[in-house]
Amino acid sequence: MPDPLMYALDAVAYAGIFGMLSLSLNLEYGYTNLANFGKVAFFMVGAYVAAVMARMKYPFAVYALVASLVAGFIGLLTSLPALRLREDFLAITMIALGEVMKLIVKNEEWLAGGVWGLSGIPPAVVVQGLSFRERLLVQIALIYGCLVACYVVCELIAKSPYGRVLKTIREDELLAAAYGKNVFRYKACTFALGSAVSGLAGALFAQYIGTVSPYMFEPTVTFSVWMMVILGGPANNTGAVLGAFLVEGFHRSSRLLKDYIGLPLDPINLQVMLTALLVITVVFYRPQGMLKERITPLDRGLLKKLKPMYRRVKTWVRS
Amino acid sequence: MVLEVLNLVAGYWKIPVVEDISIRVDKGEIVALLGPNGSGKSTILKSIMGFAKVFKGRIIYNGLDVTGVPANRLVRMGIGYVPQVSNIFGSLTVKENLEIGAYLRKEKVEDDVEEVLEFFPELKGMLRRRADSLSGGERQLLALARALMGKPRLLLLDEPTASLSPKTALNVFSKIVEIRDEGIPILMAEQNVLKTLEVSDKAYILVSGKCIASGSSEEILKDEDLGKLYLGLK
Amino acid sequence: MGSILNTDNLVKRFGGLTAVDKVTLNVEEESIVGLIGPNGSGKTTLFNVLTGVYRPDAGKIFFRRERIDGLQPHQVYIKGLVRTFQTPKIIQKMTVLDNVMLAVRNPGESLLAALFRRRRWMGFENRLRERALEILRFLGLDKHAYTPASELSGGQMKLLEIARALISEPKMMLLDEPTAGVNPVLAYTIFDRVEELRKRFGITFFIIEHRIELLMKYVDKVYVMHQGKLIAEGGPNDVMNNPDVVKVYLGSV
Amino acid sequence: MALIIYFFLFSPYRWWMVINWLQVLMNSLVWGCMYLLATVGLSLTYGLSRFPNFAHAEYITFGAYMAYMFFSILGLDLYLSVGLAVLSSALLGGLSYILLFKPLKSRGASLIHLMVASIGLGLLIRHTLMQVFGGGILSFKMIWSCIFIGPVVTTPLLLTAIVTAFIVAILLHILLMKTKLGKAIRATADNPELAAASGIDMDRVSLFTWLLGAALAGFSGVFLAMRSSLVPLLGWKVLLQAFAITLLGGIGSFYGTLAASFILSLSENLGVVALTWLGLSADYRSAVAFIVLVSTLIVKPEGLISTVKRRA
Repeated sequence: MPDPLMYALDAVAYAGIFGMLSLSLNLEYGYTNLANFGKVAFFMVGAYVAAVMARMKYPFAVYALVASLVAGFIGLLTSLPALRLREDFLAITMIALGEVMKLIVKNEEWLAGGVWGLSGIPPAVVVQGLSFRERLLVQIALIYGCLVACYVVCELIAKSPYGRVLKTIREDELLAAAYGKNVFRYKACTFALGSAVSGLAGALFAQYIGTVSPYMFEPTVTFSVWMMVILGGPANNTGAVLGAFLVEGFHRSSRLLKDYIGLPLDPINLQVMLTALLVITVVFYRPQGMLKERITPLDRGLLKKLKPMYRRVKTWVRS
Repeated sequence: MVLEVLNLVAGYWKIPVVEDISIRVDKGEIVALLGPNGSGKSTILKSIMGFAKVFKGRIIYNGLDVTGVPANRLVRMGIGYVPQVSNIFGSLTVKENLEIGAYLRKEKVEDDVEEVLEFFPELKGMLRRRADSLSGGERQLLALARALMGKPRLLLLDEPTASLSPKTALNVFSKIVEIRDEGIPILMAEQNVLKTLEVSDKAYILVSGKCIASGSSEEILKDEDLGKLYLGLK
Repeated sequence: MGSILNTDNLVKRFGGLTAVDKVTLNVEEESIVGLIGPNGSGKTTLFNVLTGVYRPDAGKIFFRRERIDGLQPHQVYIKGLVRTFQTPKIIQKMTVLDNVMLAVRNPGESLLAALFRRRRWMGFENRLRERALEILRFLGLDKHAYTPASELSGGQMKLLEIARALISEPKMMLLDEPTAGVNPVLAYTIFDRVEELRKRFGITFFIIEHRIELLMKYVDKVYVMHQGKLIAEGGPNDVMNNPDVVKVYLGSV
Repeated sequence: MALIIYFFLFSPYRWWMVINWLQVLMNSLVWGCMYLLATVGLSLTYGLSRFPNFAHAEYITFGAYMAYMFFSILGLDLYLSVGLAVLSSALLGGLSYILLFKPLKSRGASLIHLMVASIGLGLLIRHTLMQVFGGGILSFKMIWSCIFIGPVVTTPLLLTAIVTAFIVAILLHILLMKTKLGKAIRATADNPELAAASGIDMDRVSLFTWLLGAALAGFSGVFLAMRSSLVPLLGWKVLLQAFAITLLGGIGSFYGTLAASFILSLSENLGVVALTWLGLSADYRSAVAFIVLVSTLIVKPEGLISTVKRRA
């Protein structure tokens, strides 16, 4: 019987990491309608870059930055051929990329440890004389610091003219182009940013787990992230994070179900089957997700200041 | 009476394009829908076929209310339809296009193909060609032929002479008259007003989604300010 | 007053079909010019070529004496040539106000500015919002400024399109059937607004319109297009009494 | 250039002489046939229903597991087992169309939602199979004797696969080109609205295509599993190749798929030769498919044979 508190804290840490992936996918899919079905590839790139660099004793800040940059660059490079085409082509390219990237880490033993992966990755923050639980709390603080930063970045983007352009592209590319937006550049930029955030999440993941291996980066990871965004509510950052918590909670509880109720099912199978069923149900009955996209002017705070002004102008015009 | 459209309001998505239109097609008639573009001619035909949204009104075919019946069942009931654009299967051969026209009939269609080819001798030499290699006029004939293969009891034609050269257009018109003479009533949207009025029995003139004049073609043709009437200037 | 937009033997082909066939036209500054012609005569294709959606196969386009053929749509927009669409392109999931404001190039549209230099574009955004509200008021949409655009009626969506084109302070606007699907009263309102805009701001208009009866009351000049070619040009009365034009519309016997 | 040719032809290390080129050709032929069976259904349903069905990989796996169940567990006759397996695959494809994709389409689901749902369906099928049959490696306890044709080694299974694929290709050709149903499939993929206006019942045509596509996928799964072994990722492992072939051949085009299957398998096998020469792992063979995929998107996104209508 494992320590239940540790189990809960572990779940919280996982939810934080996946929250970042979910936010990045929300940026790509929710706001820009880019079907990135290769999320796991960028997550993996981030994790492996971090693993290799952390073992060379680089500090966290450096390898996290490099991991995001590398992931962002790969994202940009591979998405370019498909970005001008329909969304299904991007989806296929990205799913294929996930497989090819995994192939590379499996086969390049000198770089990525091959099928065995890399282990002995030191945690980012090492404080002497802490208990196991306290160390976990430090990890959670780090992860949630990054999550909050990502959330703020995504919210700032969503509530800026940049976010408005993304939404315009999502709804109608021709319209965006006719009003002076360089659609291709926006898409590529968003894709690179989303990939970079995934890379950062990967770096956090690698130092949290302490080991990486190709088997951690199956396509089911991508699917879970999609599940989070679709369940939480596309184009709603709060929804994306909420989705991450819900899906992680769902995964954990399906595992607990196995442990405590003793269902004659393999926990992973049960988990994936239930997740798949849930996603199909959501797509069927509530495609807008739990939290709907909010249709409000860009900046609520700004709006409050503006309304009296608008009223003043109105009375002035009438007089 | 073959087809009756009663107080139709139809359009796309949220926007009604035609308002309160009533049309009647009797046996052995060519009925023309005339009007400048944007007047809603195509929309009427599409709403009969179920490709446009009917907000109000009823469509009655042979005494049956067929409002909202899907297109493939309307075809089964004997309505043939030739849309204005993409009215052929470009990646299929000419012969296959014709065979698809007779899709609903169980028996061998070889004889019908021969028969239709007698009617459209222009298509004779090109049965094995891919349909998207045909010229504009040939495509239009093929589209007509495809619709005829279904042995329709009512034919809906959407601007069959659009973007054809005058000579080809004349050819198409003469085919349309021949089809009528075979006993198939036709409801057609057209932009070639004078020629259409010449061949049609009855006409409705639409401007901006409303019917501003209707009557027998002869009467309308007699109107001295036909041009102004047609463009809604009168 | 000189010419603002002119083309020289513009050609656009799709496979074997010549959709725009040696079109040479000239639009004077601060005028309202109509473009009419039967369905499939290539009017919308011409607009698409003018605004960079399609690359012309031959010919030149000059906008304010500058070559603009071969530019991308967003580059054409920057030059001050703005268009509207036949079916209104409205972003359903935005407020009416944002639908208007998206038209303006905004310093906050770069990623870095969105994240780090918010002060700089917020002031711009506020000024822009006021201007948007002013324009919405001018078009009678101010009551709906903060509602989702999906709640508008078809006619209001048309007005919203014009509002969006207006806020970008274009030198010239291409309107593709501004009154399609609009009731007659609103259609007149739209054209009254166009007239007023021309007077107040000196905007040039090039308008595709099917309601010829409406168009003729407002335009200075009309081009008639048929099978990709321009077959007539001139004042409204000249054109409507031109036998070729009548023939195009009524067909030949 | 001349130097390279000189080196290639006359250098003392004539490495290329060591390679059994006929064997490479034979392997390409075998794999081309496998890919053809696996892919043609994907391409047809993609063209007709206008979205890529990621669950197609699982139809392949499902067919293989069903054959295993009928043959190795229930002990039925080999041919009967294969037949039943193909039928159950078809059933699975038909059910997924009726229960999932058709209602989703009629609700106006977006392309991305359809793709997500198909991935979900795929995972559901795969993990259900893993639950029932376990996640380990299974094999059809069959021993194939080697046949030597000149310098080429092969097995009766592979020869059967080749013959089967050719028969299937001919039957498909007859179906699509000569029968009414096949013409209706092509017409519907070409122009759905006009097809409806010709009286074609789109639901029935689509259902048939889904049944057929899944059946062929299941068939290919049986061969793939018998050739080596049966694992839950059997189908997923060829999905990348299947998509590369679909896009290269042109979505929905039968002849395009036919050609692309052999082009891809040939380039893969040549790729393996090149990889061994470069000293890289032969595992990278599926990277060849990725390269083919990406270069198709760059050079000719509509594929070899475009069924998508050109304008006017």
